[in-house]
Amino acid sequence: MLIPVLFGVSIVIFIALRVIPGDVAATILGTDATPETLAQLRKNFGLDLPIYEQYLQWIGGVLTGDFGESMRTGKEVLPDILDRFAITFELTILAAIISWIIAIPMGILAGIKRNSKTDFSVRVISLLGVSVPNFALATVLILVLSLSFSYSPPVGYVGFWEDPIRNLQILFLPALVMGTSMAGAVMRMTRSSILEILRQDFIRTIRAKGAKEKIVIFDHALKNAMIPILTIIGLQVGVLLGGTVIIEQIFSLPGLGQLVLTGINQRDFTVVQGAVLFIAFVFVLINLLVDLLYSYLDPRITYK
Amino acid sequence: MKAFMQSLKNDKVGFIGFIGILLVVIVAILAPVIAPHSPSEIFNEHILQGPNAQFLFGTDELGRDIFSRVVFGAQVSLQVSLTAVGIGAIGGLVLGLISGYFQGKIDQIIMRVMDVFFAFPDILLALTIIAVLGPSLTNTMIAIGIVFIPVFTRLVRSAVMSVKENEYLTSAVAVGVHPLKIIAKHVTPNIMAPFIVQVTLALSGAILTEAALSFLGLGVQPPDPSWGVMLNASRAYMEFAPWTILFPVTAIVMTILCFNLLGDSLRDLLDPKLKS
Amino acid sequence: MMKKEYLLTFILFAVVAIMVACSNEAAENEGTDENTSDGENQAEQVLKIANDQEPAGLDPHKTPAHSSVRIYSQVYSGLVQLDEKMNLEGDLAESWEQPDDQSYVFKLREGVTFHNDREMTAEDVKYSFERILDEETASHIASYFANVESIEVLGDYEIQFNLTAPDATFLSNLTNASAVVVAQEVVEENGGDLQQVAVGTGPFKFQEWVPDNQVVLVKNENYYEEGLPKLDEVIYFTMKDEAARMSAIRTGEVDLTSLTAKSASLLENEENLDIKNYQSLEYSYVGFNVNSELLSDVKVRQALSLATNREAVADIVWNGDAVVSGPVAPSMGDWAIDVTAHELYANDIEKAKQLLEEAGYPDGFEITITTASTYPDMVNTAQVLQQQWAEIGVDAEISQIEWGAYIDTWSNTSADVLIGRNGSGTDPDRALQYFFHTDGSANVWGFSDEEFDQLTETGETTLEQADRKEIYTEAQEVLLNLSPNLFLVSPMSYVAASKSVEGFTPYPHNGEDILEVTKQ
Amino acid sequence: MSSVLDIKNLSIDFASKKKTYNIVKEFNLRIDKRMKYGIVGESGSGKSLTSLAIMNLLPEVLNISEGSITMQTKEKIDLTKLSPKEMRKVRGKDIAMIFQEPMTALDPLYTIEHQLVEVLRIHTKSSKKEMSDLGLEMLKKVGISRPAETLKSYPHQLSGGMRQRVMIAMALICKPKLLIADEPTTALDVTIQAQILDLMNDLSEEHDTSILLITHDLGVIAETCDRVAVMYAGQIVEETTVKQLFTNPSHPYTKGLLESIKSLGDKERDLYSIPGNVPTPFNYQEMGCRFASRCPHAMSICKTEPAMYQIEGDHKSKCWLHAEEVNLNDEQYLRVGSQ
Repeated sequence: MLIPVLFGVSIVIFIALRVIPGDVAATILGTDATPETLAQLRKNFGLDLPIYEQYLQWIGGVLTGDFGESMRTGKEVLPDILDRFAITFELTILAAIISWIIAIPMGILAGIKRNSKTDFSVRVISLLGVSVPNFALATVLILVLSLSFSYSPPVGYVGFWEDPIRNLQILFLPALVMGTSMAGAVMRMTRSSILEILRQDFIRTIRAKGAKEKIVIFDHALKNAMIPILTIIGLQVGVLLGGTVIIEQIFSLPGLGQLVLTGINQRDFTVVQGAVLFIAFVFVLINLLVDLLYSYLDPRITYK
Repeated sequence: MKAFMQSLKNDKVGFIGFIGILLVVIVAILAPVIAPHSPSEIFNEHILQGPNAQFLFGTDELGRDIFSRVVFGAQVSLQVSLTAVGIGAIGGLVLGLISGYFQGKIDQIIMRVMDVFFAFPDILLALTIIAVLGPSLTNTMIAIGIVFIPVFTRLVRSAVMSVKENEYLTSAVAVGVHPLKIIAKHVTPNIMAPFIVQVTLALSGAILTEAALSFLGLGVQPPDPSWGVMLNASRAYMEFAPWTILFPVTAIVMTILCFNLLGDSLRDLLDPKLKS
Repeated sequence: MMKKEYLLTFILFAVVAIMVACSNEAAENEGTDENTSDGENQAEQVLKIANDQEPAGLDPHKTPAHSSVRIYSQVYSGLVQLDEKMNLEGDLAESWEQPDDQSYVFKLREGVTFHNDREMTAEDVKYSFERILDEETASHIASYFANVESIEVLGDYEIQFNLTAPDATFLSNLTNASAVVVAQEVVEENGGDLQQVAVGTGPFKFQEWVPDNQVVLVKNENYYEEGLPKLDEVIYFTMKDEAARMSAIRTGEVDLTSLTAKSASLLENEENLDIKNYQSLEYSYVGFNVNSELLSDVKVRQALSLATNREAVADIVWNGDAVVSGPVAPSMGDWAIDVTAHELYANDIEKAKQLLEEAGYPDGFEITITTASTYPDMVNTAQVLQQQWAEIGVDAEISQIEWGAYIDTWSNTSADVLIGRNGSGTDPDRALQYFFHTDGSANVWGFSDEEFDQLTETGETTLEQADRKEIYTEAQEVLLNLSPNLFLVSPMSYVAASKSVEGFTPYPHNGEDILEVTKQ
Repeated sequence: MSSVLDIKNLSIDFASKKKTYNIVKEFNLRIDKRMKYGIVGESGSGKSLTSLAIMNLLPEVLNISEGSITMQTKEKIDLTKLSPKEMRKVRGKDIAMIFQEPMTALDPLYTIEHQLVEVLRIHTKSSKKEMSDLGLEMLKKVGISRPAETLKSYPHQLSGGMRQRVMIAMALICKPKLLIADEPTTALDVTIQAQILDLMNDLSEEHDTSILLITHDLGVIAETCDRVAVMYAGQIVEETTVKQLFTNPSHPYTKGLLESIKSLGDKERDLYSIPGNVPTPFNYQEMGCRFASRCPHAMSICKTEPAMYQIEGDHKSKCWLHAEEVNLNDEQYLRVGSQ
C-alpha cells in the first residue's frame, strides 16, 4: 500500500509541476531576466534535461535519502522538511487535542440527551466552529485580541524543547482556530456513535449489573464509540497536516504548509516535490497507525 | 417521499436547516431581482461606506454595494458548491460502482489511484489542479470536484460491496441479469442514504474550500462575488469597516450551518442503525 | 495479542523519536531566543523588523528579490552608494576618477575587513565582478555590466574597470544593492553558492536564518565607519499576513514594519507609533502585447489611455496615496517628466471613442486583463480599469493568476493586457532602455520604435547630465505617445515604527536605512 | 413462605408528545423464595417490558404510571420509589438479569474477566485477586471447560452457548435473590437450550435464587417453572401453576397457544395458529377484552373489559367465561366471535 501510493504521488506531483506554466528561473530573475541568464539558470538546475531523466535523477536521490536542494534558497530540502514537520505536526496534534476537548464531551452530551434542547444547542454551537472559514476566524481573533487586550502572540517561532511555554503561547491561537473547525465533525461522529452504541444490548447488560452511568458511558459506550471516532480523527489529522497552509501563513509559523505554498508560487520544484511526497508519506503512516489503534482497541480486529 | 418530508418536519433542527437552504437557493435564483445594484458596479464616491439607505449593507473597498454582492454571492457560492459536488459525486459514483461491482484488477487500479489522490492534502491538491488548468470559475469548480472524488468513490465502493454480499444479488447474477441492470436496480437505491448525507456535507465543504482558495488568490475570478472572495478582501478593512466582513461571514456561516444541520438530520433519518 | 502491543509501542516510540530528532536540529540553531524573549528591555539595542516576505536566498549576485535585498544589503557593501539625496558617495571606494571616457579607477578604503576578519582588497573586487559576469553564475545583474571589458587590479587598494563604450549609467549601476563585494574563499567553501551564508564588509554580520521565521544580523564591530552601526542586533521576522504585522507592531512585539496605505491610516493615532512614508520608486502599469492584432494599433492603445482615469486608480486602489506616473517614477526627481499635462492622461472619453472608431472598433471590443492574485492592488487595479474601459465599450474580463504563472505570462507575453508594477531603478536608462528598447531584456511587449531606440542608445553613452536629461525627456514623450504600456501611478510606501526607534528615515532608494538607528 | 418480589397493579405508559398510551396494565405477580416463575407470551405482549420495569431499565419514553414493585431484601422496599443510586445497588446484587441475545449482550471490547469481575467491583470491596478467583470459580460452575483461558478471552472468541454460560455466571456471581432471564435460550441451538436451562435451575437452587423466566416458548416453561403467567397485549390473561396450565388451560388464548405447540409435534394435522394479529398499544384503549378480536368464544360482553377471575385455588383467568355472575345464555353474551 505504502510504496505504490508514494510512487504514484511522486509521479503526479512531478508531472503536475512541469505542466504548470512558469519555472523557477523566471521567478527568480523576474524583470531582470535575460534570455542568456534564464537559459544558464535552467541549465544549472538541470531543467534542460528530458523530463524522464529529471525524474530519475530526483527519485534516485530520494531513494538514497537525498531530497536535493531548494532551487531558490539552496537549502537542503530534507532537513528543512523535518524541521518544519515538527512544527506542523505539533500544531496538528494541539489542534486535534483542542477539538477533542471540545467535541467529545459535547458529542457524548448530545448523544445521551438526543433531541433535547441540550442536543440542539450543542450541535449548533459545535457546528459554528466548522462554519466560519479558518482565515476569517483567525483574522478576527488577532484583531480583537490586539485591540481589546493589547495581546498578540509572541513573534519568532521557538521550538518546544527550547522554551515550552513560549512555544505553546505561539501555537495556542492557531491550534484553537484549527481545533474549533475540526470539532464539528468529531462532535457529529461522537454523537452518532454514542447514539448507536447506547442502543446496543450490552449497554443494558452493564446497566443491569448496577453500574453507574459514568461506567456505562465512559468505560463502555465511549470506548466502543472510539472506533468510528478514530476513523474520523485519523482522516482529520491527515487533512490538518495539509490544511495548515493558511493558518501557518496568518500566524507566521514556519511549517510545512508555508514551505509548499511558497514552493508552488516560486516554482521551487525540488521543495514542492519533496514536501508533498513527505506529507503523503506521513498521511499514509497515520492511516496505518489508526489501523493499528483499531486492533489495539478492538480485539475483534487483527491487523496483518 | 411524503413520509420522509413529514419526518424531516418532525426533526426541528433538520427542518430549520432545510428551510435555510431553501432560502439561500431562492435568494440565488432571484438575485437579479433582489439586488438593487450590479455586484461589480463601482461607486467612486462611496468607498467603504457603512450601511445606509442607499447601500443596505454598506460598500466595499472599491465602492461596490455589499448587499448586492452578498446576494449574487449566493449565486456564485451555490454554483461552485453544486457543480463541484456534482463532479465529485458523479465521478465517485461511477468509479465506486465500477470498482465495487466488478472488483478484481479494475478495482485495484481505481483504488490505488484514489489512494494517491487521497494522500494529497485537499487544499494542495486543489491548488495544484488550478495551477495546472489555469484559474477560472469553471476550473475552480473542477478542482474542488476532483478533490471530492476519492471520498465518494470509497463510500460508494464499500456500500456496493456490502450490498453485493446479499443473497438476492448473487441469485440475480446467477439467473443471468445484466450487471448494469443489477446495479441500477438493486445497488444504487441501497447506497442512496449514506450518499445523500455525504452530498449535503460535501456541499458545505465546497463552500469552505472555495473560501480557502480565495484566501490563496485562486478562488472565483474578480469581479464576480463569491462569499469567500468577499471575506478574503474584507480582511484588510475589517477594523474600520466591520460591515465588509460581517455580512459575507454571516451568509457563509448560516449556509454552512444549515447544510450541516440538514446533513445531520438526514443521517439520523436515513441511517437504519439510528432509527428508533 | 502481545505482538500487537509491541508493534504499537514501537511505532509510537518511532514517532516520538522523529519528533525529538527534528526539534534537536532546530535547537542547534539557537542563540536568538535570549534576545528575542526579553524584547521589553529597551536598553538593548535590538531592532525587530517584521517583513512581509521570506528572503529568497542571500546570494547578492543571484537574488534580486526585495525580501533578500533588504537583508543582504546590510551585510555587504559595494564600491559606491547613494546618499539620502540620491547623490553618489563612496562606500568601499574612497574616491574614483575617469582616466578616459571608457575607464574608471577606484581607490579603495584601507583596512576594511570581511566578517571573517580577512582584509578586503582590490582582488576581492575583481573576483566579485568577475563572478557577476561569469555565465555560470547566471547573475541577474550581469546585464548591467555587460559592457565591462576588463577589470585590472592596480594595487592592493586600487582597481580599474575598462568599458567597451562610454556608459553614463555605470556608476549608478554600481550603487545597485547586488553589485557588492564578496569573499572568494567563502564562495568556494560553499560550493559556489552564497544563498545560505553571508560574509561581507557591511555594517551587520549575518548570524542565522531560520526559514519562514527569522533572520538575525549582529553588529559588525569592525565596520569601517567608527561608531556605526549603533544597533547590536537586527532581527527580521517573516510575517506574511498584514493583520499579524499590525497586531505585532501595535503590541510592541516588533519595532518596525511596512504597511499598506489603508493599514497605515489606522495606526496614525496610535500613541506609541510613528508612521513614516516615502514615495516609492515603483509605478503600476498596464502592459500591452503590441504584437496582437488589436493592440498593435497605436490608436487602440491611446484610446485605452484616454479611457483610463489614473486619479481614480490612485484614489480607489491606493487610498489616494499615489501620484500619477510615467515610465520614470516621479521619485526619480529631475529625470521624470510631468505627465499630468500629457494629452493622453486627460481621461477624455469622447476622444477615446473617436480614436476607437478611427481604429475600426466603433462598438469597442472584448479583451482579457491578466493580473497577479498575489497582490490585491493589482487585482483591484484590474477591476477599476474594467469599469473605466467599459465606458468606451471595451468589454474586459479579468483573469487573476498566481505568481509563478504570472511571471511566466509576463516573460512569454502570453496575455494581451497585463497589470503589473515596475521598479524603475535609480537611473532613467534602466527605466527606459531596459524595458522598452527593441533589444531591451525586459521588453517583453514586442515594442519596437526606431526613434526611441536611438534616443536611449545615445542617452546611455552621453556623459553630460544636461544632455542626458534632454534626451530622456524626449524618450519619455515618445513612449507616452506610443503607449506600449499605460503608466498608471506610483504609490507611497508606508512604514510604521515604534516610538522607541530613533534616527530612522526611509528613502525611496533605501526604505530601511538602519545604520544610525538606535533604540530607546 | 415469604415473597421475594411482589408486583402490584403495575401499569407502564408510553408518552408521545401528543398522547399517552398504556402498554402494560394491572400487572400483578408474586414470586416466593426459590420459586421459578415463568411469564409466557408472544413478542409485543409486554413481558420483556415488565422485566425491564422491575430493573428500572425502561427506555426513556416508557414509564411506570401506577403500581408498586416490592422487593424483600433486608427490609421490604418498593423498587419504583428508589432513587437511581439506590436502584443501582439493587441491580446486579439483589436482582440479576440474563438477556436473550448472548452475541450482543457482552461488550466486545473487554475480556470476559473484566466483565465478570465488573459486577463484583460495583457491589463489593473485594481485592482483585479474590474477585478474579471468584470469577474463575463461577466459570467452572457454569461448566466452562477451560475457565482460566476463557477468563482472558474476548466475547467474539466464544460460541453462543459459552457466552450464555458466561452471562449466567455474571448474573449469579453476587448471589442475587432473583434472577430475571429474558428469553435466555431463544438464540441458542436446541441441544444447548436444555443444558442452559438445567444449569440455571441447578445454580439457582444452589444459591437460593428465585427465577423469573420470560419466554415465548411454553416448552421452556414446562421444563423449568413452578408457576406461570400468560401475557397477552400488555395484560396477564391467565395465572396458575405450570401443572394446571398444561392440564387445565382456561383462557381461550392459552388454549390457542397450547394448540399451536401440539400441532407442531403432529405432522398429520395442519399447523394451528391463532388467527388474527396481536393488537398494537395504540388501540388498546378502545378495546374491552384485548383478545376478543381473535377469540373463538368472543361475545358482545367482551367489548367490556373482564376482570381477573378466580377459577379454583390460585388459578386465575381474565375472561368473561370464568365470571361467576355471567349467565352464558343471556342474550347480551351471544357469540359474535370471529369463528
